[in-house]
Amino acid sequence: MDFKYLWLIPLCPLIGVFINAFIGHLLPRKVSGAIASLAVLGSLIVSVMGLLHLLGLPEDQRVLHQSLFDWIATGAVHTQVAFVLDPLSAVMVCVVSGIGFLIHVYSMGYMAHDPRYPRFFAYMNLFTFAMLLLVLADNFLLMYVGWEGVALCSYLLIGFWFERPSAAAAGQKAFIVNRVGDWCFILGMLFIFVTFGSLTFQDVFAKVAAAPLAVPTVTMTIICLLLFAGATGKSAQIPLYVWLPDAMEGPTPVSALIHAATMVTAGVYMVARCHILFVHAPVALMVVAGIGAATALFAALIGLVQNDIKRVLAYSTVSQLGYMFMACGVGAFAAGIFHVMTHAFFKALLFLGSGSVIHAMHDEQDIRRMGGLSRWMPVTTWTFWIATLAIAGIPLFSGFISKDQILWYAFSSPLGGVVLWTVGVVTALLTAFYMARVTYKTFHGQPRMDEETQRHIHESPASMSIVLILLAVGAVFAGFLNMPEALMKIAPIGWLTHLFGASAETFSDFLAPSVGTQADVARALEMLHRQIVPTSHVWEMRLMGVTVVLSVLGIYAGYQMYVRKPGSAWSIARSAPWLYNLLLNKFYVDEFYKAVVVRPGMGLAYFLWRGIDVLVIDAIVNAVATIVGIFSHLFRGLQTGYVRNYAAGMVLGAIVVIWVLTR
Amino acid sequence: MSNTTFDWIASLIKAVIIFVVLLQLVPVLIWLERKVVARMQQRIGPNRVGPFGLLQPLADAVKLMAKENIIPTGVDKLVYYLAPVISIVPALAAFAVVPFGEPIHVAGRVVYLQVAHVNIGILYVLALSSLAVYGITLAGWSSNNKYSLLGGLRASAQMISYEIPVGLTVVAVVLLAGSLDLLDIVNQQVKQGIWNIGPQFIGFLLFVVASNAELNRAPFDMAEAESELVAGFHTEYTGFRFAMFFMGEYVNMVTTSALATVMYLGGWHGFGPDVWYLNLIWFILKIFAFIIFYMWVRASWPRIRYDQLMGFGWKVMIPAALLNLAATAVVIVVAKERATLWLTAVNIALFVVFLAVLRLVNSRQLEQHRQVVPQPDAVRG
Amino acid sequence: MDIYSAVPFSAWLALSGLLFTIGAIGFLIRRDPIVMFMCIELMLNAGNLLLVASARYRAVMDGQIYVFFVMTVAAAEVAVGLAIIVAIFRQRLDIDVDEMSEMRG
Amino acid sequence: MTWIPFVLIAAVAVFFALYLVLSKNAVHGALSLVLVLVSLAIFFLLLGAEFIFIVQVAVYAGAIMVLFLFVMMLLNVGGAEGPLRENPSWQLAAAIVLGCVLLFEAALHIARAGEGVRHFPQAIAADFGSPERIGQLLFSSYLLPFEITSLVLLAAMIGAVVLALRRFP
Repeated sequence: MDFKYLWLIPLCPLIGVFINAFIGHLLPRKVSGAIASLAVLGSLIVSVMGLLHLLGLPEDQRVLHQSLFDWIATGAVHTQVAFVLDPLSAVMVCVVSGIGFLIHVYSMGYMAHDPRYPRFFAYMNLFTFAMLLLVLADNFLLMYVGWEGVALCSYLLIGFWFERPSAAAAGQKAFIVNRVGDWCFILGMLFIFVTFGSLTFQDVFAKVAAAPLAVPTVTMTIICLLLFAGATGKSAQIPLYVWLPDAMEGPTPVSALIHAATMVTAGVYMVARCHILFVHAPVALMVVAGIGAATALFAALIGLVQNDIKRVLAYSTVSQLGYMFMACGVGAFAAGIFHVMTHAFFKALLFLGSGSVIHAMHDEQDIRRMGGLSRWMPVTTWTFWIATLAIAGIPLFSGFISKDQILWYAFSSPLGGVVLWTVGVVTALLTAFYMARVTYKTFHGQPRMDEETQRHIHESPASMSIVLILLAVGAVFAGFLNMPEALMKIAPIGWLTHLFGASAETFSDFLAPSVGTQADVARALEMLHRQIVPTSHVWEMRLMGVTVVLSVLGIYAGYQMYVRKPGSAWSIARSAPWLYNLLLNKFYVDEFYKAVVVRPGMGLAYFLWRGIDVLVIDAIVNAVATIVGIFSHLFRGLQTGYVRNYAAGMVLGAIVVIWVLTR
Repeated sequence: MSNTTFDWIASLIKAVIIFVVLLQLVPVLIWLERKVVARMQQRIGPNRVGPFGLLQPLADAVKLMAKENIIPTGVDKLVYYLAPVISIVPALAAFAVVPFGEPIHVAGRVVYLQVAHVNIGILYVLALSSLAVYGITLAGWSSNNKYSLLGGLRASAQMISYEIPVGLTVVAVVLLAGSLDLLDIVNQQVKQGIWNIGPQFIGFLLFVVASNAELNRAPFDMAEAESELVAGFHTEYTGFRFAMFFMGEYVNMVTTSALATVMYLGGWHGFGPDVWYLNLIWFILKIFAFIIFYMWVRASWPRIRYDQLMGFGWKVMIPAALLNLAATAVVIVVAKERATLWLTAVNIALFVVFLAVLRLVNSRQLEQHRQVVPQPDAVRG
Repeated sequence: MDIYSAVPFSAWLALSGLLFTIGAIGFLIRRDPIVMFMCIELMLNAGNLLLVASARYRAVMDGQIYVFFVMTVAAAEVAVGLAIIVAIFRQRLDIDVDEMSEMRG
Repeated sequence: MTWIPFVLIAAVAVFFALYLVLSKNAVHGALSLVLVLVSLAIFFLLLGAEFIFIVQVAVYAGAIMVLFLFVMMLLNVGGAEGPLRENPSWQLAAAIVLGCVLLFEAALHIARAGEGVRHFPQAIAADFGSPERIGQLLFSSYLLPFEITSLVLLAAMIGAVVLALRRFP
């Protein structure tokens, strides 16, 4: 009855890495790409088998555990390389390997002319491997290996075209910013170890669940804040989001992989994984929710005015991740993970669609020089529209359902409130608007590119289009897995949902054993003497209505401003130039960081180099060398070159040793 | 009479018998060799002294005894005197553990038909045979003669090299028997129903070749190659000392043959009733078969070159013996009770393949040779 | 042979020590590297004797295993050492250790 | 009376050990070393180490010492020249003094060890020192050292081959 193949899930891509890294250059291009895709397909198949196996088990036994070998066993630390597959990680591995597989297939077309083709696929596989390791790990330490692994791979892939200085710089930026978060994560991990004496999820969570009040709330809050700080680095939240927009320097499939399947979801996953810790630290939860909401709004605002198609998408990712953290922050972990999943579909679709556009436009990324592409690229246009509608929250698209759940919990949860909800709704409006802007400017209106480019625009090859269509299907229908109860009362929706074999909140129920339910959160909060305010479904419907209206409004506004009256946006910007410039320059955050963090850091480094390193450390080393030199010059005389002198010395030594030993 | 005393006396008697018999065998073997080789070369051989020249060895012995003992100048006297003795002693001593019959019962006591029943007898033989080289090497060195020195040098290198395949083939036999006791090795062959020459056929061939080299006999008699080294290590020896080298060589031959008989030919077992005197006859017959085989080889093979000898030893014999050992071990582990059967089949199959390959290679070489031979007309023209 | 009751363990120890010392002195006073090598072999054998005697004395066979290893190492050492001597001889046609002091510091 | 064999063989061993050290002739030295080895081998047999006895004879006397002789003959050294020539007398003296101190220390230690540890136990297992027991120990407790030994031998083999193959100018 046991499912013994968990180890295959990370192993498949790892094998792909080795093949492509060591003999990839000997293989034909198609083969090396196919190997990489097949490797990920392999882990997808095993993941789905694992998921089905889980579904076949009774609800309270849905945990598969597999230890491979002892990894570190020293004194107090006893860590195994062990994998765990529970509903949470099952969903994550399926998303990672599924979306990852589609992106690999897409890449085979997209990267077809790149000279470093096998290397690219080796990196992609390594990326997938690290993410799967992170998700499957059964302890913090192994998770940290995957955590660092994705950081490394993001560095390698963002800087894949390292001939371009901007790409190399972006790779370094991603890596360094991530290091800040990782450092906090390590600290959190150490705190956990000191507090609970173990790094295994099972042990730690069991201890918390058994005696929630045994650990002081302050300690718990510190741990959770440190962990969350790690998550902000990985998942691009304020204040560490700055690397993600720059990460657009990498090839587009990489962006898709980072934004949809791997890397940025790691933070959300980690917070959901540690939900037991978080619900016992309400302050930390509030911080999570606050940061999430702030990031959502902040990034959406910046996204309004960006002109690079991928940059807009990048800020939308940051904003959507803010939603997810908001969900986690109000205790709705299942809703957060659900948004991870739906987001994976439509964000992958958006990126691959934009990649398709960029491919067709010969690496042109500025939407000001696009327009009217729908006449040449119907598939891309339609799929891109589907994704836009999904992310904007048009009813019954997957994004609508997951986002509305988040908003509903933000409003109704004991931790939430009107403020969070308002921020979320405003963000939804902004999202709808900027996505409409991008879509209209790219695919509709007058073509604004030059003649030469225009002649070469073409629909993408089949391998790319098919992937787009598959993702579009997911973007439309994924929502039915977790239809809110309120909507189930509307007959056609309920009927459709049942057609998909799901019922109300299927997904949340499935996840409940791993991430808990609202009731669990409420119970935990009660224990900490918090007031619980009861809520009702009537309000849920009303709020939903507000959101829908705002979303439609946003899209309509985009239509008006960019299709009907193309000049109006410019005039609005002119009317408040300071605001426009503020947004266009991303609130000057990069400049702020440069002044506050980078400059002093450089100064300190310069001091350490000139002051400490050269004057102190090098001097010590040189002094040691000189002293050794003097002594060796003295003792050189002992080396006479006569064997028998040495022998005599040995006998003398033996005499002394025997004398000492037998004294 | 206590048990210990009885054993001591029995051992003493057996030792004396063996000593006398072995030494008396030497003239017989000399005569036999001369006769056999002569017949093979279509000569008559010794025929003047006594009937069929039977007394020829005796006459030779008298001649050697009566000869003046010449001691060349500059020899290292001590070593020079000792070397012949050293060459004969290990050969005699090694025979001490060779069994030539089932233990018999005398006056209610068990008497082993070997001088000493040692339960690691085969190792003892190996150890002593490794000492045999001293006699030749030291004789070569002490003679103060460059040819002798070269002979001794060659002998030491050759015997160290060929010791290894001998040891490895012996180990394969030991694996089959599961014992180091020579008695056990014989009995195991009877028990498994087929003599070790079957399951260890390749090993047997290797042993025969390698022991021939150990014996310093043609075609491996590099230490006394008269066409290159006058008479090699014994150039400077005359008279009785020279005779001792001779005796050493022949006694060694008997010991090696006896060992081969014990290891591969089922020792004293044969057809007919299982009584000790018949067994003894079987044993002697087998030994003589071996000895005549060695003589046959000597008569029909030309001496090979020294580098060929060493190359053959290191590049063919040792790898082959190692493979034989490894294969034997694997088959024993895998096939367990059926190991003998499998080993026999594998050995015969391998041997057939080997012969086929040899034939192929030979015919190809002949072909090339034919093409190279110039036409008579062309030479004349 | 009932040698154990007559000869005490200390006699074996003394013999071993004596042989070792002879080997050590030999190594110190001879200049022919081959003889020096043989003196090393003598010292190793003295050690072996001690090991075997101790094994018998404690009725534990581990000492004999050590002897086995010592012999293996000795064989390896002789192979390499003699090869070095031959190599040196080929180059210098003389093997007096006191002439070989190029490694002087 | 049973100590007579011990004393005799020990005397042989010590005598030939001294002969090795003092003889002017390297080949004589080698021969005397062989005798020392053989007498030690007999000691091994007396001490219940029959396998070690065989190995001592076969490997030490039969292979290692033959190798020594081979090299001596190959290089044609060890003839008549006296190796003790030109030895500075202080070196000789120092060597002897060092040796004597070493011996004195050993003797002191043996003397101080006392009466309690002196005699051998009478009873030992019947298969003490047999090849079977050696094999069992080698391939169980001492498997790792055994494998490492094989590496040492391999390294020595390669080293010897390399040294022998090198062509000197």
